Amino acid sequence: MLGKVLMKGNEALAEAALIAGCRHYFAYPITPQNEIPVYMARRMAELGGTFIQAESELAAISMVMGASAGGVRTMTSSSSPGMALKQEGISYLAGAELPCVLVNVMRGGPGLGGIAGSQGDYFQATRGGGNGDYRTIVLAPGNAQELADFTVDAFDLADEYRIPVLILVDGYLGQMSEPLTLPKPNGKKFEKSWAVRGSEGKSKNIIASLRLVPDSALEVHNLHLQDKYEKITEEVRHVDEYRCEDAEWLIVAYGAAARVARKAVDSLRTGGTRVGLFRPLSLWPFPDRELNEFAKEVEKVLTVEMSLGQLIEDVKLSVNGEAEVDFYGRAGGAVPTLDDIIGRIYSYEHQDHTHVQAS
Amino acid sequence: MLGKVLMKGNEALAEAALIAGCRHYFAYPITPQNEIPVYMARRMAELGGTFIQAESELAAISMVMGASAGGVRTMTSSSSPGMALKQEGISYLAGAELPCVLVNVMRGGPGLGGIAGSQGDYFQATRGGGNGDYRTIVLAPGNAQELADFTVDAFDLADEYRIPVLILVDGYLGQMSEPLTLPKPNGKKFEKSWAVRGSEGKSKNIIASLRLVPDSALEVHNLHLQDKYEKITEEVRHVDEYRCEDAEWLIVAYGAAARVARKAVDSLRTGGTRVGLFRPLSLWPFPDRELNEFAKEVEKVLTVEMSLGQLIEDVKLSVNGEAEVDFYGRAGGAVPTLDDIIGRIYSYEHQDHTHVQAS
Amino acid sequence: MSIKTIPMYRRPEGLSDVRTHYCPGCGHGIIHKLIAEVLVELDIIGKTIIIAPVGCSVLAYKYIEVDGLEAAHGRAPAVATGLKRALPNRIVISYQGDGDLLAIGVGETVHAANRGEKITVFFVNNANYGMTGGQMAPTSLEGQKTTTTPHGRDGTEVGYPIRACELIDTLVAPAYIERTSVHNPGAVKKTKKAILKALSYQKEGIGYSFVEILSMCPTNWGVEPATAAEWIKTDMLKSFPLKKFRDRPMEAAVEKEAS
Amino acid sequence: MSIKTIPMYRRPEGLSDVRTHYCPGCGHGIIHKLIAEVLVELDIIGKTIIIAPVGCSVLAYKYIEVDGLEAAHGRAPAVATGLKRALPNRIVISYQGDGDLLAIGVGETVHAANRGEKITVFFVNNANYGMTGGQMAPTSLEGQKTTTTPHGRDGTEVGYPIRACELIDTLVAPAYIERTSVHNPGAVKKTKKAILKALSYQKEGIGYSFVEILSMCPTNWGVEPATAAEWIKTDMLKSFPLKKFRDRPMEAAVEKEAS
Amino acid sequence: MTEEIVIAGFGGQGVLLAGKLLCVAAMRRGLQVSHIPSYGAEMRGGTANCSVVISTEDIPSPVIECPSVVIALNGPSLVKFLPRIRLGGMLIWNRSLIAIAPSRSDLFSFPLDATDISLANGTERAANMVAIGALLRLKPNLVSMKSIEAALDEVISSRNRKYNSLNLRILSVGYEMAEKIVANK
Amino acid sequence: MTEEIVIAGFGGQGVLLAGKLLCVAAMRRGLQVSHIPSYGAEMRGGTANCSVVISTEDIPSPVIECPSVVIALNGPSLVKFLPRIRLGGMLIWNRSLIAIAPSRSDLFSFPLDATDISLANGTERAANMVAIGALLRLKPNLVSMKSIEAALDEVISSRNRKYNSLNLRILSVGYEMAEKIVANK
Amino acid sequence: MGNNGNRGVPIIDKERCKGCGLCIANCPKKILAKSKELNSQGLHYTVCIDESICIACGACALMCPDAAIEIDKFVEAEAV
Amino acid sequence: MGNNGNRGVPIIDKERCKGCGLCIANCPKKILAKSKELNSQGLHYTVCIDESICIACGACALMCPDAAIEIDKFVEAEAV
Ligand SMILES: Cc1ncc(C[n+]2csc(CCOP(=O)(O)OP(=O)(O)O)c2C)c(N)n1
Ligand SMILES: Cc1ncc(C[n+]2csc(CCOP(=O)(O)OP(=O)(O)O)c2C)c(N)n1
Ligand code: SF4
Ligand code: SF4
Ligand code: SF4
Ligand code: SF4
Repeated sequence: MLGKVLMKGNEALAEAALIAGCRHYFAYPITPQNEIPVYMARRMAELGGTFIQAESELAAISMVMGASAGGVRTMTSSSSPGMALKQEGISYLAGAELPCVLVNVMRGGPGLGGIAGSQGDYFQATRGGGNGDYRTIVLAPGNAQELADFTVDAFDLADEYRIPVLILVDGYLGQMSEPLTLPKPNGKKFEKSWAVRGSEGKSKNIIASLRLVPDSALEVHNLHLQDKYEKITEEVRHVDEYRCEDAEWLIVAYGAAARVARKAVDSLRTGGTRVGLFRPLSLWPFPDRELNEFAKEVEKVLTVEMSLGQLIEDVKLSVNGEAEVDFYGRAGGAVPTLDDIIGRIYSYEHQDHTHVQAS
Repeated sequence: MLGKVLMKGNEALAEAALIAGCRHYFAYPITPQNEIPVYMARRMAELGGTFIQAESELAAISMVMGASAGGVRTMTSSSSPGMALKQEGISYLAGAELPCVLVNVMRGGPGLGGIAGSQGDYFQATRGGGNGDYRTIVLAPGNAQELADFTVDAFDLADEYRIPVLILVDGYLGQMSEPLTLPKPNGKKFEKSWAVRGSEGKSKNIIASLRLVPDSALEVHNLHLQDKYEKITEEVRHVDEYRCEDAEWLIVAYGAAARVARKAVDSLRTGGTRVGLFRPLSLWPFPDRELNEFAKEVEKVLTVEMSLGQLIEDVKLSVNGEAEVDFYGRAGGAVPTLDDIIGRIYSYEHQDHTHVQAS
Repeated sequence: MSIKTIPMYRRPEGLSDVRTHYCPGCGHGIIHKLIAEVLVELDIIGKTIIIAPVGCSVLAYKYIEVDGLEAAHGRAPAVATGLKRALPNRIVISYQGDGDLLAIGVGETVHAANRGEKITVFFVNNANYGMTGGQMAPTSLEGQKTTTTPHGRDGTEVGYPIRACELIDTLVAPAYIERTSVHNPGAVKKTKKAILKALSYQKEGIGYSFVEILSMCPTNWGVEPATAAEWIKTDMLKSFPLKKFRDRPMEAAVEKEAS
Repeated sequence: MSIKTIPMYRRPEGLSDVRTHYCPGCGHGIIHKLIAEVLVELDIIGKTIIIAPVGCSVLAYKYIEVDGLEAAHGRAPAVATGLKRALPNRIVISYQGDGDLLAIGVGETVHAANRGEKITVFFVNNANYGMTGGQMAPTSLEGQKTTTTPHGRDGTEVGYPIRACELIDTLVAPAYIERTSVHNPGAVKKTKKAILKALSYQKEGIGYSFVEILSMCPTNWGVEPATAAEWIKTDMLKSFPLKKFRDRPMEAAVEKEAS
Repeated sequence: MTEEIVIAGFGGQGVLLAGKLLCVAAMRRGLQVSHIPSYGAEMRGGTANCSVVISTEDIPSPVIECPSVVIALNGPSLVKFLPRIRLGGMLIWNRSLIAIAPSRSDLFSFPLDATDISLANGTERAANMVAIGALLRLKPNLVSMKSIEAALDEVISSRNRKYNSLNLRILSVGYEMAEKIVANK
Repeated sequence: MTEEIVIAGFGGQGVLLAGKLLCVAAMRRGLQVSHIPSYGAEMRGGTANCSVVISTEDIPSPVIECPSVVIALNGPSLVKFLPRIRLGGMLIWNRSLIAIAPSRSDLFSFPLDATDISLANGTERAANMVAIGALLRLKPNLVSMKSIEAALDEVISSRNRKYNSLNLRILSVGYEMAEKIVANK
Repeated sequence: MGNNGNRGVPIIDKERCKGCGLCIANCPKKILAKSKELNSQGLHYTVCIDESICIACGACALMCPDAAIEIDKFVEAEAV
Repeated sequence: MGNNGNRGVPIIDKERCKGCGLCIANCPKKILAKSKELNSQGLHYTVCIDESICIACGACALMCPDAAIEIDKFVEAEAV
């Protein structure tokens, strides 16, 4: 705690992007992520970097496309409705294999909804709200420290795989201040011979998602993307397993919801209940095999979300019938309560005991 | 065949919308759905209806929002990248509970991709690419007749549940001409006292997705939506089960892919292989219980898509481990071939027999 | 000679009996009040629908006694288009801020104007994004400090103030375009006249009308309301001169194009 | 006195050695050729990146020997902004059609111009949507028959032709705005001059330049190429008069704003 | 019975119309039909073609990998589709615009002076009718001249219906041309 | 130990700053802390408030349902948060701006003339400091005056650091006020 | 000038008033001021400190964003 | 006028030519025409029917969208 700084999640993320070498940031204001552009406006001026307040989210994501094609590290951030507007652009970036970092500080929906933190864009983030078969890596930090650390990772992953990386946060994480240690620049370098910087002295580069000729070109391109996605699925599987080893019940949650779940695990463990928290840190790829292993050992899996049944699909797909999957979710800006989670797990035990007695 | 007309899928859909009483259609051109606006431009002029070629897809979906709020039947259509742009608007429509019909004539992606027919927007359609916890009904016709019939149904469903209904078609279905019988107007009427037509003689109406006060308002609204979605999940479950009764192997496919799969079933049945086709006609709600019932009886389920692993998630969620789920998909505008499907199923049988012999 | 009191001014019936969420001294309140007055005076309040933007005035429909409809950020003119085409006999108002109308929504603004949709757009220009905390707007003045231009807007880097009326005035269809302000009582009176003209044109089915209104945002300008009003006079008017840009019925527009 | 032949005109080196997919007589080909010539003449071809729009010229980068980048429909000026800010020493061209630039992308058009991005926009105005089969464009003339205006464009219903140069000319930042055409050899020559000026301004770092070029789309106009060229002269020029709207270095712009 | 027919040519040669005619005529005979234009390039200047499937059974896909019949009205079409015709399939080609005879010997190849015949009848746009006429003779079980006649009335817009008798005349010339070729084989 | 503190008032009363001060001071003591402003209305004119959690354990959620301490610097804040304070919790309220005493008897209630004290020290903006000073006395195990002093230097921007000594002075007045109240109880 | 001889009185709804001061700044007679007291919102509302010289110009009412001011005008009874 | 006395010849790449006819329509000397033959694309390309009166004005080359026309100019050898 002593060498730490107290920073708002949004600002920790912004500063980490600068540490990762991002000097081209484009965004349109929207609550609850406004601290990011405001922070960047100040810091980019100091660092000689570029911040443009774009005329819209569509323009912002397109500016990212241009800057990324030029070979620099670039980022945009927004919140739910603004993120919906970026979907076409993200699909283009994925199709053209352009690296970039995207941030969605989620708020309650649908539509204009509200501005309290939420996890209602899980589907959009993990399945892609744009068109076509594409994926973006999705990272899910759970506190200010991870917000900063994962942001640096995000830039590296983006460059390594030439893919957009989405950092999915809810408004609570973006808005809250916590102690953290800012990451150090890691000095990683990535060759970008594919960038469009003018053809002088080399053959010309073209960056596009369009594949017209021959007829099979687009399928070939898609299969290439799919290969890449499979590679990522093998190589990027992040999960935080908390007291899962001997668990009888398992909770799956990410982000702000996982913080409450973790506390619930501690409380329940104190009371002797063998419960663990499986916290995916990458939502795509989802650590499905890892979850499946645990699912084989437990009686029931409880999915805790700040949405009404989105994460649960990945949980069910992972569990694949090996255990019962239960659901507890809050929507529209509400946070799951400790009592509700504890009560739910407790009810399993109770049912279970009844069951044991009856048999 | 004798009383039938030969119509392009896109035009059959457009004419059916007129039959259903739609007189307000807004769209922006994009291949392969251009026949719809072109047809509407001509027919709306004849009928005294409104067609506006919007300045963008964003404007088109917003015009739909305005017209729907005014209480009239309204529709927009687009194709994949254009549909990506409509996601924010769709989320607003869903949040404000406004009925309307949306058409996505899918082409290959991601990004600009290509213009041959594809099913790459399954995730976007069924999970919603917009923000927040919302759903739209998704219908999946498989021929020109269904294109027309489902369009009429779509308007009724939209009005009944105050929800956007998406007709999800691929470019091949949109572009091909087939014989069909145009549906008759069904005369159904829906009360729309919620519409905003001026407050004269009544208390004022407000249509919005925003819920700010009190803090819990948005969660309450979301729970209300969720109730509605559950009701729809009970009431709207459309599926075409083709030769499934005694099937040993099951194919799941929709749209153009299902046409090939159906042919494969016939061929394989002729050869004595007990295979059936489970064709969901509503993709949301997905007929999961129905599929689960069959899954218990079969050895393996083969998902056939014109995408690279999207429908399969709903299949797996439905099957829930009761059977193995296999995948055959084509992307970027390619259509599954009869031989591939037959070969795949045949390979199961072969493996199986080997297995039987070995045991 | 006995003295009697008669009511000279009354809170307009058209206003709802609620407290607005606006900051003290916010121009939105003045403008709402004028619209409410005019709707009653023209006897169209019962057939009016207001489309609220995403911006501080997102709840406008809660404050004026008319039916209300939401639009996504920037899309109000398109929503208005759909609604007016569905209900040609109703009065449709698109009420928008500068971020909404000139940044994310400039496309919808230009095209609804260009189609000459028979709607009325009230454009509240407060030179920044109020709702999200005072970021730069397309209309922020050169040198103006906002949360995203901490050293003042630099025209050469992030652009110069965009003038909505001038932009729309390049189009053929609009029937009425005027810029007014609410920084003092005289300006408020003129604004009311402009609102009256715009809405009576719509009532008569004449065509598209656009009224830009310079308006105080004391909170994000970081000054007292009276100082904010003064700043409009001393600074904003230079970039946004008050002017009637166009006032002609639709037929005139058609003629002009034909000639 | 012996006679020798010398090459007076050669296919420009800057053009790729491929057949374009354009229809016979399509103006895009002429414009590509001129750009290729100018890029070589200014010796900037090796440091130029062209951003192709979504429209018939979606493959423009295949025909000109420069690095190429795609933009989503309408977003080319924003993509150009990102690229130019990343690589301030490169030449960035945004090449766009009228649907792309004035319909779906008018927001990006206005704002890149307003920021005075140091890019060059070539705007090919062919009065319809070529790529998607001849639908109405914002620039379609009144009365013009297109697939979505089968009875001719009715200004009072679907709007009047939008004039891009006039629109952009309301903004402070742009350094150079001109409208030219390619309907006959003289017009082509003037277009080349405009392209040259625009790109040399960018080379010198002066500022935003915008060249609108009236161009034939014989296929969707449903006429022979020569007739199409004639139609530009007899009809299009009325709505879109050829004109240099602005030609001034950035400093002048700044001064004007300051005064 | 299933025929998978590709009709290809320049934009102005009426290949889509020819396909529709076949479909409507076959549909009236109670057959299953599908028709799909190539929209494979949201772009310009290429060849136009359409795929027509006529069958006694349900049609799985309107897309044709290996056609049983190809009608090639110009050179580029021939180049594109010749390799795809299935073994023993049929090729009808427009000798007026195609200089060099097709190279495959594993199929039935019928040259027609389609454009010349059309021009001889006072129009340059009826090469498609010549070809359809020939097809009627070469695939006698597909559709009858009578049903094509009815289909013409159904498919052609009223504005252009005045040309139907001319179209029919040209169609029969094509029919007779094919008759002659068959007789000579 | 876990304290869940809500600080609420008008926009200009520095409630966010007060929260940050507490957090930084507690953080330097090695405690877990979280701070979150109310951003619950993307809108204007309401009260401002922030939630501060200080704990010896990991903090699950920064959102506070039932605060253990509420500092209410104006009337609307009191109205909003009074009902939420947990049984036996603490309320520190600004008597300068709140006319009527709070109605709950199941908690520890401490009135402060915070605005008056601030004004008496030549500023209208330091009511927050009075309240923090009082809190320090009333929750002696939370953070020390010393750590708050250090936190002030860390949190206040260099431009405004010149007021730190004034802030500290006002803080101690608050501390002493609380001292007196405690003594009198 | 146009209000020559006019007399009236502003009626200020102290609960609606947000204390923005726009009325005060725009009163030509300078007879409006902030209250010492707070209203239930905790705000210093506007009060009229000398109704006797109000000329019923309506400036305060025009400027009030919260429509918190109404105006009564005095007229000679027979003139009505 | 500026081409007074100028002489030259257009060199037309028949494979690049799409037969659009813009060169033909814009040749001031009317010496361009469509070929009888087709090129490999099946198109009637442009040919020069009387090179002797070409004034090397470049109009055809300027108009050609496919850059299919190059121009050679004749000059007196000593002038070079
Ligand atoms: C798609 C989308 N982008 C951004 C926002 C966030 N947002 C809300 S209001 C607003 C701008 C408000 O400014 P303005 O239109 O000028 O209105 P004002 O609040 O100043 O009256 C923004 C950017 C949003 N809600 N939706
Ligand atoms: C988001 C999106 N909307 C629509 C389209 C379909 N589309 C492709 S090009 C085009 C317009 C082409 O017209 P224009 O910009 O005028 O260029 P031209 O083809 O005439 O050169 C449209 C609408 C698309 N690809 N993406
Ligand atoms: S922030 Fe500005 S525009 Fe918004 S309510 Fe406050 S003063 Fe009005
Ligand atoms: S459609 Fe028009 S713009 Fe497109 S290539 Fe053909 S002629 Fe050119
Ligand atoms: S203008 Fe209205 S709100 Fe403002 S101080 Fe006067 S009465 Fe109060
Ligand atoms: S202009 Fe070019 S393409 Fe057109 S006919 Fe002449 S040479 Fe051929």
